[in-house]
Amino acid sequence: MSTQITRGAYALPGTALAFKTGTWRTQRPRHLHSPAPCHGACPAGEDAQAYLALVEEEDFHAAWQTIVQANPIPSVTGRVCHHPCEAACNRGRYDSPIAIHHVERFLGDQALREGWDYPLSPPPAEAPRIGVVGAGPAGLACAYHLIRLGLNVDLFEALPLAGGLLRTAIPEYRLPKDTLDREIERLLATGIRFRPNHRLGRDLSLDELRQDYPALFLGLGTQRSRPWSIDGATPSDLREGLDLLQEYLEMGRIPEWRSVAVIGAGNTAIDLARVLKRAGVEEVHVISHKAIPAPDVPPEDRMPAIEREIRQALEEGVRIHEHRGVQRLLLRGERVIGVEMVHMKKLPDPSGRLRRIAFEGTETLLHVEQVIPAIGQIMDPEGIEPLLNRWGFLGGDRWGAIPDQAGLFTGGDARGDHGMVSEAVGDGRLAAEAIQALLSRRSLEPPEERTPLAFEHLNLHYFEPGQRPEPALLPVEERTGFQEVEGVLARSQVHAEGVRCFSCGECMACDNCWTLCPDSAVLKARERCQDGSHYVFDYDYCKGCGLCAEECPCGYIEMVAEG
Amino acid sequence: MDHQCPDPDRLRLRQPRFQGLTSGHRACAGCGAAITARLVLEATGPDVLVANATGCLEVFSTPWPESAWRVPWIHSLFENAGSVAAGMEAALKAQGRDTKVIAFGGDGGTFDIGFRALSGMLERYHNVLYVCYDNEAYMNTGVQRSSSTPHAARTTTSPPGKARMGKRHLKKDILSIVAAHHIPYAATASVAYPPDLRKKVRRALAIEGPTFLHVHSPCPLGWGHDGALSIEIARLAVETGMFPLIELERGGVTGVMPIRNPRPVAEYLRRQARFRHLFQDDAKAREELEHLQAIADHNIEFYGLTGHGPDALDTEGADTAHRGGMRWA
Amino acid sequence: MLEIRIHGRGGQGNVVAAYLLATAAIGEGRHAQAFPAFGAERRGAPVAAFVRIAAHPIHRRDQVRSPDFLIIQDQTLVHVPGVTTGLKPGGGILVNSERPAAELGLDPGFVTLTLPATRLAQEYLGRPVPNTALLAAFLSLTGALPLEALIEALAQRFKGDILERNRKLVEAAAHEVPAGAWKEDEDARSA
Amino acid sequence: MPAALEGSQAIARAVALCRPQVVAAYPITPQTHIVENISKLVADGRFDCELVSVESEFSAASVVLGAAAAGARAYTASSSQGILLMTEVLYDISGMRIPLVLTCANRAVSAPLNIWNDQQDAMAVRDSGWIMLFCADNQEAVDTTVQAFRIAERTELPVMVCVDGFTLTHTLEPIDLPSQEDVDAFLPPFEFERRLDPARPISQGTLVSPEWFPEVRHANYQALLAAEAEIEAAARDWAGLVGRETGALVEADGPGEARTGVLCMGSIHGTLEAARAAAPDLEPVRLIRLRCFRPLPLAAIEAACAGLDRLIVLERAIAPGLGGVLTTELRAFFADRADAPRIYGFAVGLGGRDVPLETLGRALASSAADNPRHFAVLDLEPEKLPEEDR
Repeated sequence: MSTQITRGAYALPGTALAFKTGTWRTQRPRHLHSPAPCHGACPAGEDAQAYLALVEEEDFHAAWQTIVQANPIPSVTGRVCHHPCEAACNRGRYDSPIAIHHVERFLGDQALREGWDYPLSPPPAEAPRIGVVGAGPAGLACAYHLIRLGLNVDLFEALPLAGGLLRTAIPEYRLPKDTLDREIERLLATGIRFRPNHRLGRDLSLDELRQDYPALFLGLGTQRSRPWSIDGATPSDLREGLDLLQEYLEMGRIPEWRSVAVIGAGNTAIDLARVLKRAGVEEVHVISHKAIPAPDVPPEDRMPAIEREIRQALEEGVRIHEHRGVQRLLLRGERVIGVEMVHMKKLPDPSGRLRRIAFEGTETLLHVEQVIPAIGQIMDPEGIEPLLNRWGFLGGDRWGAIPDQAGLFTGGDARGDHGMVSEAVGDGRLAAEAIQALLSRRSLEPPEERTPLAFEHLNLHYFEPGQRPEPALLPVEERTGFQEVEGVLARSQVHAEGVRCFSCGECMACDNCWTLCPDSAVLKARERCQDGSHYVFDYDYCKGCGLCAEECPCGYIEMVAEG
Repeated sequence: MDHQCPDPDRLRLRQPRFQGLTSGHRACAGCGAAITARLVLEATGPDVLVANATGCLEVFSTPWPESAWRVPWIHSLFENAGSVAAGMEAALKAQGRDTKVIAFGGDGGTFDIGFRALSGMLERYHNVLYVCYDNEAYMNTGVQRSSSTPHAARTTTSPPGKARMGKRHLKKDILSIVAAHHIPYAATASVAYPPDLRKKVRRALAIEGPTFLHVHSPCPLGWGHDGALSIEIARLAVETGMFPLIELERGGVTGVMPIRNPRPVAEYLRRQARFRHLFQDDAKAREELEHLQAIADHNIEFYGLTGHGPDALDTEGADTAHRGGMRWA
Repeated sequence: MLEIRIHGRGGQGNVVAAYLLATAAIGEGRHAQAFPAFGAERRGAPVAAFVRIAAHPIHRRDQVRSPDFLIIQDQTLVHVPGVTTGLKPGGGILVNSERPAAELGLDPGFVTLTLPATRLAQEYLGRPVPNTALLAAFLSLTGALPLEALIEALAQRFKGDILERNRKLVEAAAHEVPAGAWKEDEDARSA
Repeated sequence: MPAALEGSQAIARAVALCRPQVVAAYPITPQTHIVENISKLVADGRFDCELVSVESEFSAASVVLGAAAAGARAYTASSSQGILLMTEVLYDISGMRIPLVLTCANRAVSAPLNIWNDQQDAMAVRDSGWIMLFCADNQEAVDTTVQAFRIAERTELPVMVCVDGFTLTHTLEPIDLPSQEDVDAFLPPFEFERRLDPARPISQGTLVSPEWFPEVRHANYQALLAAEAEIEAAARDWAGLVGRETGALVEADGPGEARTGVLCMGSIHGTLEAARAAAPDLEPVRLIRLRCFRPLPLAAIEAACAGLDRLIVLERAIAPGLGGVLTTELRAFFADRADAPRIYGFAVGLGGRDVPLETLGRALASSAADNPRHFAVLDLEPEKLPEEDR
């Protein structure tokens, strides 16, 4: 029966639903998840945004579980990582970046304190067994992820204890042994068969290992310092930086020098300089080709050492000579009494290649009792000669697969292009995935590179300004021994960081789209939907005005033209 | 734990907030008035009677046989919403029903032709919340100037030309006039600050007696901006001081929403076609631009809108997004 | 049908006088009608009101043009043009005045009587409102209605002491005039 | 024993007996006494209602519209300029089919300013979709007020009760006020099915497009025609209850041999009756009183005019450029009737001019000519007019 008019033409409630305004639409809103910059920037593959969301909800356990999906040793990385995540954080362009690094440490320590276990179960006994050589960060991470993926692991280590340079090269004031031990202990307890005191080339041969295991991960690290001399001249009592550091960390002894010049700009140089200070050396100089990191210094010109560490070194009285090179050793007989430094800078030559230029007339003398190079390390070739590339490293593709060596993978320092702990952790994870794929005859597709959410796509009106917290530091005058320098954030500070997080490219269920739609064409769902949001577009009525996209704080909604 | 995206048909009427204005109305894309109506009703809930003056809201929401309203609603005429609401309230009183009466009027139906009815309703102290959705011109008839149209704005009856720079007169200060009735509560609000708007509606409802809410509601068509920018424009009006968010009780200011860092009015004006003529290279244009800036500065000073510190005074989170939004009851 | 026209000044209770008279008649089971000569006058202006009393229902609603009696609440009105217009020959005029009727200089073709109504009202009510006294005297003169009827009408407006004072005023005023002096005229007319 | 009451007072008492829950009004002469009396009844606690003293007639009508829409029995009263100021709302009330009652104390419309009685105000809103009843005297005004509420609530149409300003509103005469019991028995509590109610949240006063508007208008047109039956029923039932006849649609009386009819509305009818009685030498005249002006009860009018050669229409209003409203409407109706009377139209008593007994004779005399003037002001005094205006 056709519609009939009502008395006085009254209408019944909500009958407008019969009129589908969706037909007015020329563009439609769509949920679009973009990677958060912090996630993209983390070499270990941690999704900081994901665990910050849980931190805001004060579910620290779940937050930690999110971290260990990628990185099994957050308490370690939460101390020693150079945290590129924070450099990438969009919040940095608003007020100050989220203190992701400190949050990670807080969660890592929380886990140790609470005795939380990894969310995984040991692999079945009959599962294939993989060989991992080297229990440094790369090897440990690889072993851990192999277990997560249901594979058995034999983990070989030359030294009596696992940890690699975490144990041998990082001073305790940065990474307390106890923390390291407990995280490694928890990691090894996942079902890994740990075989200490097995050195490749001495106790193991590559060929045997290749026989015994369907796949191998070689997380061998670097052992030897780069050869160093100034026009062929080297001090008779030359001490290599890394050796000295390792020796000192082991024995706690060091020759009695009054003044030392450390040559280098990396973490080893800085660690060594600070150690020397602690050991009572009055004058500690660091001679660096590059500049002390500062906002106005371009990244390529910054000292590779962790900025935080450099700052602390300066606090502790280490003198850093920027943009300097050593031109000459001052010798009394064969004994070093100083160096001649010169101002240097890397500049492009006519062909555009960067060359280091020494500026004549800027020479200065620096009188020191000892000169210690700390300019990086290379691998001990013993037992792996056939695998080394022309730079003396193993190389490796994105997954760490060593070129032309079926079933051989590597990661960390041994690659020759990754020098950071978090990079090593990431290498271990990728290799583990590659190994599992190899065994299950699955080809690995590198994930498509998705550009992280740009700052411009955020709607900043919805975020209150607020500064990041900084943990308490040990007073300089107390930094004499190995007491940890950096403190940990308070629970409330950590929660505040969760609140400050922009949730770049991810729905944070703030209700803006739902609240502001003039057509009530955004509906709120009870649970998180498959597309990751908490809302459903009601395309029957959406007129495509674009308000929701405009007002989404997180840049999670995009407008696309109707087909 | 993720779930299949639910079917809108099932979800639509099962939303955690009451939706008194359903989808299917015929407002322009990005309509501010529609947002105002839905936000107000979210705060009132279903136990209200609504009187609606003639205007966009009424026309786009009830083309017979359809109605987008899910509350009892009546439209009578352009100029009598205040009186119709008063009659409804009198009836409820006589019947001993304690349902609240809401009146909706645009700026035309409130500032101008409906002013007498509004004043009478306020003076007789009817227990009515009168909501003016202010889109600053007669939009329903195609953008003619009203006494709410801002100074120098272009409308079809205040066009800029050789001899004129848009509207010659100032925007009527309706809130002061309303507050001068010595009513218990009169406030301004903006669609750009939904929590603040809802809070003010709830405050008004809690009061026995006449209350007034003046809501700045952008009109993409009449103001000449993209519908996607309605909220941004409304926010700029507040942040520049052009539309201060304030609360008055018994005629005295009892609350203001601070502006963290007042922005130049040009930022607000430049994004709207109705002010485009103010940006031509012309002395008169520059003068009017300064004039509007001065008006904004005056508002900021008069109501003490600037604060100190990152978030100087309490915006009550009106402009902060919260993870998780509104929890399910 | 008895037709009376009452003249007074705005504010003197002219309409009230007309209403009282009609109310008294209706109270007696008669038919009656009272209405003012509608105007926009203000206090002090000369005004008039009309009363019709009859044994049968009254339908006509035109103004009273040829009254049987005039009641004039203020002697200063007697020479205002039109006041006596239309009064039937030999019709009675009751004037509120301290002076004897002869001194008022009215047409000898009419029967004129005066009553110091204001003084009486002042005396009994403490207010100079002459209408009640005049009505009492009028009823006493014409016997158109018993005085009780007037008191009943007054009782619809006043209570207690004020009513009591009015009752006394009515009796006093009635004694000021020769009871039934105008009666036969009325009989003659209604015959 | 009837009470002696001024018309306005009697109407106010009748309104109170009907127990409206909301009364809204704005004072205007000559309606003022009605509002004043209602206010006094409320002040004395003898009448329990929400009395809304509005700031204009426009709001008075709007308030009762809102009140009735919300389910309350509602009442208002006005006159003249007030009615015209209300006009927009009057159309709205009937268009929305909202039942309520309005007393119109009929008065002339400015300019020139004139506060006295005629019926120009009612004529000005004759197409507003209201039921319009005209009362002959105050007793009928009282009885019609009670009937009006029942008619309104049964038809869901507004009813305007017209009483001549001053002539009735300011005249004291004997009135039989009905008992509260009788009124309650006659007028059950108002139950408005379409009332605004959160339990059934309908939308009133929607926007109706050309696709539907003619049907809505037709429905109102039919509803108003159909109201005749309710008007008659109300008069019949009321008479049965209180034993007092009021008019229904049309009243006619006169000697059977009368070939001339005089038709009028309102209180002038009484004067014409008296005039006829007072002048036995006049030709026999049938007096026809139109009590119900809207809906215009054509069948009843035809019946009342049966056998007449001539029909004289006396109106208390004038339609410039046309003549008389009623005259024109009746001429139009009778135009195609074979035995139709010749129709003479006169305006009389405009702006409160006294209508004396002689009016009847003058009307008869003025309408004797074979080709009648279409329309004339009967009591015109031409010598008062400048030459060019005669």
